[in-house]
Amino acid sequence: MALKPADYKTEVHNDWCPGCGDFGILNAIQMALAELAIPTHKAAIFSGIGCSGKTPHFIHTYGIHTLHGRVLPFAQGAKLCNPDLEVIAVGGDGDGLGIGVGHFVSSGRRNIDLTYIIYNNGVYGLTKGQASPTLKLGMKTKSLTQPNVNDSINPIALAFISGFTFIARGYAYDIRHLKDLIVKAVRHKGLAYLDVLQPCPTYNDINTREWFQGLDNTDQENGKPIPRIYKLENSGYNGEVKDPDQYYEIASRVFEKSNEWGDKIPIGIFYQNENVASYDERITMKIDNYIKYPPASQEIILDKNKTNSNINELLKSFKVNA
Amino acid sequence: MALKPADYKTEVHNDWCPGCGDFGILNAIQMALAELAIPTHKAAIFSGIGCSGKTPHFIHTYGIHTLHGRVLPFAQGAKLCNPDLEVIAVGGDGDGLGIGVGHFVSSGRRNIDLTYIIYNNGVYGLTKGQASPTLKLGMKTKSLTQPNVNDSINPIALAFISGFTFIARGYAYDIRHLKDLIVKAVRHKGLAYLDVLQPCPTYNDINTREWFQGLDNTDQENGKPIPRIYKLENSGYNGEVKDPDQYYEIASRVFEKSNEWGDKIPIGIFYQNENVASYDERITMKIDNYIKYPPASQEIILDKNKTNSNINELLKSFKVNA
Amino acid sequence: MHDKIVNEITWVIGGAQGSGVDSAANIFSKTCAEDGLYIFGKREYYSNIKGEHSYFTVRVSNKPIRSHKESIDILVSFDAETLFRHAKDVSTNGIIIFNSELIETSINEIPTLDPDVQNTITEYCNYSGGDPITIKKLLEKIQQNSIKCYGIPYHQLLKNFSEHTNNPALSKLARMINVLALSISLSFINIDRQALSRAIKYIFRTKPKIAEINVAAAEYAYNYAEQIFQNNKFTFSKNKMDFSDIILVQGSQSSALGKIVAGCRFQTYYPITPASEDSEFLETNQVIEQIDGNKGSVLVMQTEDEISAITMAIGGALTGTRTATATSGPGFSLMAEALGWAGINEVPLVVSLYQRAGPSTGLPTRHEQGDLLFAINAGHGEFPRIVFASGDIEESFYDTLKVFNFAEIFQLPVIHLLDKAIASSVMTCKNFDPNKISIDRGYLIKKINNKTKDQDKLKHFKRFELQKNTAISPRPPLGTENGIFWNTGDEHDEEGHISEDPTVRIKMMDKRMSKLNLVLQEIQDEDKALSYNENSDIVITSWGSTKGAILDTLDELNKEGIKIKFVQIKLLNPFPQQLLEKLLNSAKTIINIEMNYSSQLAKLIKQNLQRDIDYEIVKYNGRPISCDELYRVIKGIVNNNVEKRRIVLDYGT
Amino acid sequence: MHDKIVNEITWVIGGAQGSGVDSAANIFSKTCAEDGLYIFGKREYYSNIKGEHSYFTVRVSNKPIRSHKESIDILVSFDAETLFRHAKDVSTNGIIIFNSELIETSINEIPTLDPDVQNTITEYCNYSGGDPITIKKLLEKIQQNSIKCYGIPYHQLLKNFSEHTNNPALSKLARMINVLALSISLSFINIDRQALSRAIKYIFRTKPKIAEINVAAAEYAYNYAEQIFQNNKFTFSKNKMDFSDIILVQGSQSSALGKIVAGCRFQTYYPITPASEDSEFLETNQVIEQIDGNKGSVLVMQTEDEISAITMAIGGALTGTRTATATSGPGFSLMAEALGWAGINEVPLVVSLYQRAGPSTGLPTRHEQGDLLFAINAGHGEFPRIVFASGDIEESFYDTLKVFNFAEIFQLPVIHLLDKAIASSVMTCKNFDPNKISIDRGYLIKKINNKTKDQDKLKHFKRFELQKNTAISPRPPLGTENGIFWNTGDEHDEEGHISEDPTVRIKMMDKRMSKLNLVLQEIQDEDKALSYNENSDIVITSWGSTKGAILDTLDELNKEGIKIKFVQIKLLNPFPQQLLEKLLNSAKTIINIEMNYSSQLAKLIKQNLQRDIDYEIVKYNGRPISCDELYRVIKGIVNNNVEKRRIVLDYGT
Ligand SMILES: Cc1ncc(C[n+]2csc(CCOP(=O)(O)OP(=O)(O)O)c2C)c(N)n1
Ligand SMILES: Cc1ncc(C[n+]2csc(CCOP(=O)(O)OP(=O)(O)O)c2C)c(N)n1
Ligand code: SF4
Ligand code: SF4
Ligand SMILES: [Mg+2]
Ligand SMILES: [Mg+2]
Repeated sequence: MALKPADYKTEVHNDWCPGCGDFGILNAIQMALAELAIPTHKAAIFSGIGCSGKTPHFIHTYGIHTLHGRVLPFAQGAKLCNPDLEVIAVGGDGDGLGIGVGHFVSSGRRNIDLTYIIYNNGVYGLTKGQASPTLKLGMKTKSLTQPNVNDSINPIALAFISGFTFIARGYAYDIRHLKDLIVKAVRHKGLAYLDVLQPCPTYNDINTREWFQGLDNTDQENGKPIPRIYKLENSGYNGEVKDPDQYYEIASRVFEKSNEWGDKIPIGIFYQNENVASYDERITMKIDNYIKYPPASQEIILDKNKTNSNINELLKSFKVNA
Repeated sequence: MALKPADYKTEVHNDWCPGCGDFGILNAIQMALAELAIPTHKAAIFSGIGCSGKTPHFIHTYGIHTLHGRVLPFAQGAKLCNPDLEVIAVGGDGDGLGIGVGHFVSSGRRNIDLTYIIYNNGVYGLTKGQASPTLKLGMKTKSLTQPNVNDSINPIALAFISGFTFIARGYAYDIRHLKDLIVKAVRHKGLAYLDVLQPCPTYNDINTREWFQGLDNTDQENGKPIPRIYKLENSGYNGEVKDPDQYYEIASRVFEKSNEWGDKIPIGIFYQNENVASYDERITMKIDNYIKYPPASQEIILDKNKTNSNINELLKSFKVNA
Repeated sequence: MHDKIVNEITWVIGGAQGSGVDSAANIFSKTCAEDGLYIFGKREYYSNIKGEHSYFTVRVSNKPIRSHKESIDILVSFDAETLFRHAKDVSTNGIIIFNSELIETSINEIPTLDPDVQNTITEYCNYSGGDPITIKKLLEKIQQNSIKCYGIPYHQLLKNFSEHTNNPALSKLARMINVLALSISLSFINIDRQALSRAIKYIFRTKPKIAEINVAAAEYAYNYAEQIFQNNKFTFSKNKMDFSDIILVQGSQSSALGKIVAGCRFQTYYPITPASEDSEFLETNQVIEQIDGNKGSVLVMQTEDEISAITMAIGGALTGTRTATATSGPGFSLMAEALGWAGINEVPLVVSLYQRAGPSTGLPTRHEQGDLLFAINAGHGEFPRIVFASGDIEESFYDTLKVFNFAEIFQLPVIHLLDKAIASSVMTCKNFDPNKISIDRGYLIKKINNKTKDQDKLKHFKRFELQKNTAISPRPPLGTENGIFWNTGDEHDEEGHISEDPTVRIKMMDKRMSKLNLVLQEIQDEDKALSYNENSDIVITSWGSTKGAILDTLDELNKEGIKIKFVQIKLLNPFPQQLLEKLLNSAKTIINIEMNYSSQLAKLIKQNLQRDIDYEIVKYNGRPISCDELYRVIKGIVNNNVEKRRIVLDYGT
Repeated sequence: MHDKIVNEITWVIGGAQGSGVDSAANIFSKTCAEDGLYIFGKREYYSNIKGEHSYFTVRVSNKPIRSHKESIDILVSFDAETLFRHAKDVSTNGIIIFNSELIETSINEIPTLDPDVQNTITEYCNYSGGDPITIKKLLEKIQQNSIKCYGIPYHQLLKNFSEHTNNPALSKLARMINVLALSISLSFINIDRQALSRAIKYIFRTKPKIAEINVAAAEYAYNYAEQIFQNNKFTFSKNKMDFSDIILVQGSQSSALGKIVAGCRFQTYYPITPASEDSEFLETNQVIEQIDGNKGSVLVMQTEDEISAITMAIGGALTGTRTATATSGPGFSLMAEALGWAGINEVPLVVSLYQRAGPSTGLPTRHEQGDLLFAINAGHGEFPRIVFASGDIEESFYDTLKVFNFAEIFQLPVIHLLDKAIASSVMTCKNFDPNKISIDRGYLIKKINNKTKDQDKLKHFKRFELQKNTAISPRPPLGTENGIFWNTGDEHDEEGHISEDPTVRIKMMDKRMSKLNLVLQEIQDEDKALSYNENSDIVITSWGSTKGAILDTLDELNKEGIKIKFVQIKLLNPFPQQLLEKLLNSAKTIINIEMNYSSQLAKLIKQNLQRDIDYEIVKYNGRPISCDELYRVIKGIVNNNVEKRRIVLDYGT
């Protein structure tokens, strides 16, 4: 029986604000899960803390709503112990790029096979609209009493420098496109980062849906709004490193594209590179049967609750009279 | 009376291993302080935890040996309260790019006017040689039982993406050159990052002094070693953004150069940009007399230990009968 | 038609988060206070931005009050959920104002009501019909208790108003319904109408246009209600007292105000409920008038996390600046390591810990006093710290001045315990006196005599000098000439250099830890514990924001001739054992009251006094203790009707 | 020439960090153990990589021993610092082996000796000559106490050896001097020479060439010493006992071994002294032989920090894997927040907390038991946890099996307290029996019956089911069919969804916190506390690694006919109040002993038993308690010679 997006819904009341971009992301995740036909019990959605952090409660798979900023290590721990699980980590931009940015960078160095989605809304939603790390310097959203004094982080470039091997950006209100990106990110072997432009109608009155759609930015000739968002795939851009030699060339492209903002904001896949060994391959060099017999599958008990571990050799080495 | 490097020395016994690169860095800092003629009491050296973390105890200025990974926020707190202090933060690569990497990235967003020096030795020295975040994937130093499973971080590129406005690399055994870099970093208005290649003869038997000097890498013709290290300034490289328009052009240069490793390792200034507002300028937009009357200088007491703060207006706004 | 003469009323307004509940309550409070009535207000809300149920309880009285009551005299609502949740708490002769347009709304149409809660309400109504119960059914049941229900067709009223003012756009301004409802509720209270207009203008003082429309709408609704309902009014037996020296303050601002006065010039924070408001108040008021004519400032830094917040604040403190950080449980957990660094380096630092219900994320917007033992023991290893708890809004202002003094006098970190109940309440207080507590900076030295010939001594300033008579060493700010020192998280010698010598270790541990005795010697008894109602062999012990409910309960009991002593402990670490022995000396029965599961203060008393506690009253459902539930239990104990030694309070919505 | 018949000797070797002190001590220990003698060894070192002074004390005895002694029988040195630091502790009739080439070295030539320490030594020598004292002067003084000093020209000896073996390169191998010294010291003990060669081969088993040279050098030096000194030897009254079932284990490996047996398959860590060795042992032995023939493995992750370490371990635990993280104080401080998440989500997790001297960075390589109250209270808010302390190496193996069971049976985090003293000691133990403790995974369910027709039940699996009889709910691993649940740090309902309902809150708090009672009911008394020497009205209470010194002291006192009871508390949270009441029932005098400043266990006893402690013996100079210093104090107490109720031990170098 084919799974439908509805099969991934829960009955939990969703209390996001009306019009919040989070709804689009939620739908896209559910659609992607259905398209990927992942049995509900085989997936685990991990999240941080924030409005975004509530996501797992709305998805009918295993759902782990962790701590502020810690979603990546929680998620990695589960994936490492049970590589058979499909692990998706989600969270806010404050969560992932503020308090959690250390884990963001460090996770890049591992390339564990999971997908991380950041709901990029420029604000700390759940704590009432303080500036998040992606808000540009000098911006003053309606929730701020003063313009933002910090420079913004460039999450695409940061993911790239950190070592993520799949990097893309989606838009919360372009659900189909976002769904496609999630499907690709999940299918990617290695650590995937997905930056999602997520309007927060309650606190961010700058990067609004209208703004992304360019309603303030009309074509002088025909008076039509010029959408700020455009799709990389439609612009001839290709960020896939098929051959390791292409790395530097593509790197500079990624960097350039990641800096586009303002009147032209790219969405789509910035970078993909499957030439980098994923972490399970690296573990396999140390523990050859890791994938076949990972921690979660290991039989630690023999019968009668006796241990299945044989430490005789080790004990022998401690023997006084060996 | 002109200050000499010796004036910045303490009598504390230095217990670094013989031949450790840290000695070179220490000397360079002392020479730079002398050249900059900073009165001993006007400077404060902050450090993290590690072999490198002991540095302040050997320098006769205020010395604050903080916590593992936290040197940057400690240092920033002091600088923000007393902008008149010359603040230099130092620490290990594990300290700054492992446990502390979140502060590294976040500090970049502020551009506070201080200098941060990382002793990059590829290992966790003080805890006996575990892999640090700069050790390359697959490397096996003598202290490791297995090859390193994590990708290395590229500190130059990371500093750049994070927003540091002065980025350079020095070599612990080229003390004069390193001293010059420190002088420039300190003079730079904004947040300066200095990556120092620091051989750890005890645990890192790969990136040794000999290796940096290319003793294993002799010229086929004349049999002389080809040093791996070369100076950017001698190669015609210029990373200074004089005009904001140059930013992207220089950005790609920085990125390219930051990736050089192996047989060609650049030292010198990768990037400098004084067009970015330093944090004190940003504060001044909110608090116009910040520089003249910063937190540490403010007189909080009137006479007789009475408060100097006048909150009458505030209290008035709370009055029931205003 | 005759008025109901009262000494106090409890007024509650509820509605979806974001629908204006708070501003309505603020206007109401301000109006009553302006009319010379005491106020205690309290806000309850979900960890949610829009849509979940929030409500505001305002108790108004002609004598000072410090806590809320459960039973409601006037319930103001404009949505259905508020009725379902609160109608059952309206007392006999109380009134309910509701949206008559919602009369047919049934309980299962409200997604924010948990099924469990729906069942409870249905049961309450004794309703056994098959369909889900409706507002109509609920009110029918309610009215059996002599409660009057006044239905208002809010949208119609708004429409009428917009026609009345010739401004059709207004009819869509649903956001204004809160003012209509509030204004109508005021028409049931005998109070100066002008105060209402002034209050509205005050609340919207930054937006004069909005203020004007709201004033007009309020007038309109008030007149409407007076005409339609011809109701009898709640009339206070006494009001219009002289409130010229009374202020109406919110608990999230009082400690911040204290920080300004105390000379705190650097505060770091990472956003977290309910602590952020402290920092936001400071940031909004960052430029400070100085009495000497200069302009001071408090630099407020939003950091990347709480580890950065505390370490930056410590870095700042080293420059001689008074610094603080404000946080709540999760953030404080992250600060544990750095707290020890401040401890070993004898850095004066204030941490304002606004407790909320834990563990972990817990109930982020709900109240608890669950962090006491953690605050006392946070951080590995042993170092001295002060843990000091304020009992209410007014105390929190003066205590803030004190904790900065303590931090500098004893050169150690001070954890100032506050909580969500204080932060989310609003109260009439005597105007704060900024000069009541003077500033004491302890052994801070900004100039070091360099006239000494002893070059060696000059070169070797001893920041951690081991002295015979005192554990407190001279403390120069970074940047002071002749004062160069070192700090390290490692054990260190007098200059601050690392030392692993076992003898140095003992001396330094003794030096630092002996400060705990010093604190007990130097801090005045009034700052250790406050004692109310002497001469009773029943003694209540408690700490923090339970104070209000306890004092109000004691007032009630006093009226009945029952006298109970109350010891409010403020200094929780080091524990004022001797003083407490004295205060509990004559106690035959000790009743300990706390807003947590495990009676944390009781543990401290047992440990330090080696005596048992007779009754442990606890509450951990996230809702502050009301004075009526406390009254019931204490009365029960007095009457020997309480069997269990552990009593769990559970009132609250 | 006659031999000195002894029951035990204390042998100490010292030298600069990195000069081979440890391997010499390991060879020595192994040699003696091979000869059928019991060993207790203990390592002391600076937070430094090379150059600072480190030393290793090995006590060898013909009966089981568990602690070290201060007074040295044989002091082995090859540098001057070791002499300056330790010579004064050599007992009458003891011997000193030293480098005769350093005889003129004066104390001020040693930069690693603090000026304070230099003064102390100078004073000790009663030396008032103007120049700094030299080794020569020191030894002159020492020899007054009938101590024999044997000077060895190490470099000359090395040179001779290199000529002897025709291998001139060897003469520059200063690193081999440790083996020469060690071997010479063994020539003063009547012991099987062959054991020495075997021990060297064992220690260098991965480097056969080096082993061979060292064996030859050892032989050479041994012969040299026997010829030159013709010394009388320490001869054990009894040795060559049957040690076929005895192992010689280091404390940093025993718990790691236990983890393998317990089925821990995922361990995370961030490097920190003294905890890293636990993880390094696991990593080195990551591939695990299984009895069923498969190859298991333990995946060891070095994370970016301790926050990541604990959260990754929790993530792993959710998959049904037994997981752990190992750390020390500073790292544990950073784990406080996540511990609460594990608590509210009822996740079984083991944290091995290797305590070291705090606060902050403290004395990173020195010993302390300073984290007890922090472990019990770490993390904001209230949640159940077990805090369990092992007393020695052998216990730590079996306790590790137990803590994993506890974690899973009760579904909560367990903090397993270990410390630097255990980690840095080495001991002869009875061979570990991996089958002594069986594995109990509690209510872990790997398969969920889907035969129920009740689709709703299937869709709504209750991970946090509220049951009448038990607080323990079914726990499926992530990935289990029909077991979908949610976790959140927020308060939650039975499925794990966020709930702010006050009633749900109370139920869930009650569910979780009631586990503390369950723990007290279910855990056997032997695992709560061990009691030694019944029937005495003097009772010692303690916890953790002080056990060894206490038991050895009691043995000494027993010999003198003095019987003192000892209660070693292992379960520290929840506190086994009832059992302790029983065990302390008859106590007239309670002596509490701890390696910390503030007698943390004593506080727990006072709090839970509401009874006072008569004597509090503490030590906080970073050096473990020796059995001789403890003996002196206890004897004093028994003889009523001790006035103060707080006794601070301060022995140690
Ligand atoms: C340690 C800690 N500090 C602070 C908080 C308070 N907090 C809750 S949500 C949040 C920020 C949410 O912002 P973001 O991550 O951008 O998520 P959004 O709400 O925008 O989806 C913060 C700071 C917390 N839960 N834990
Ligand atoms: C919170 C915490 N975790 C772990 C440690 C232990 N520790 C001390 S130094 C160090 C690493 C040092 O490596 P690095 O920063 O590279 O400095 P280096 O010694 O190489 O100069 C660690 C992990 C600590 N002090 N604090
Ligand atoms: S506050 Fe913003 S991000 Fe949060 S739910 Fe509302 S609209 Fe969405
Ligand atoms: S361990 Fe390495 S980094 Fe540390 S002092 Fe020795 S050589 Fe230097
Ligand atoms: Mg956000
Ligand atoms: Mg390093």
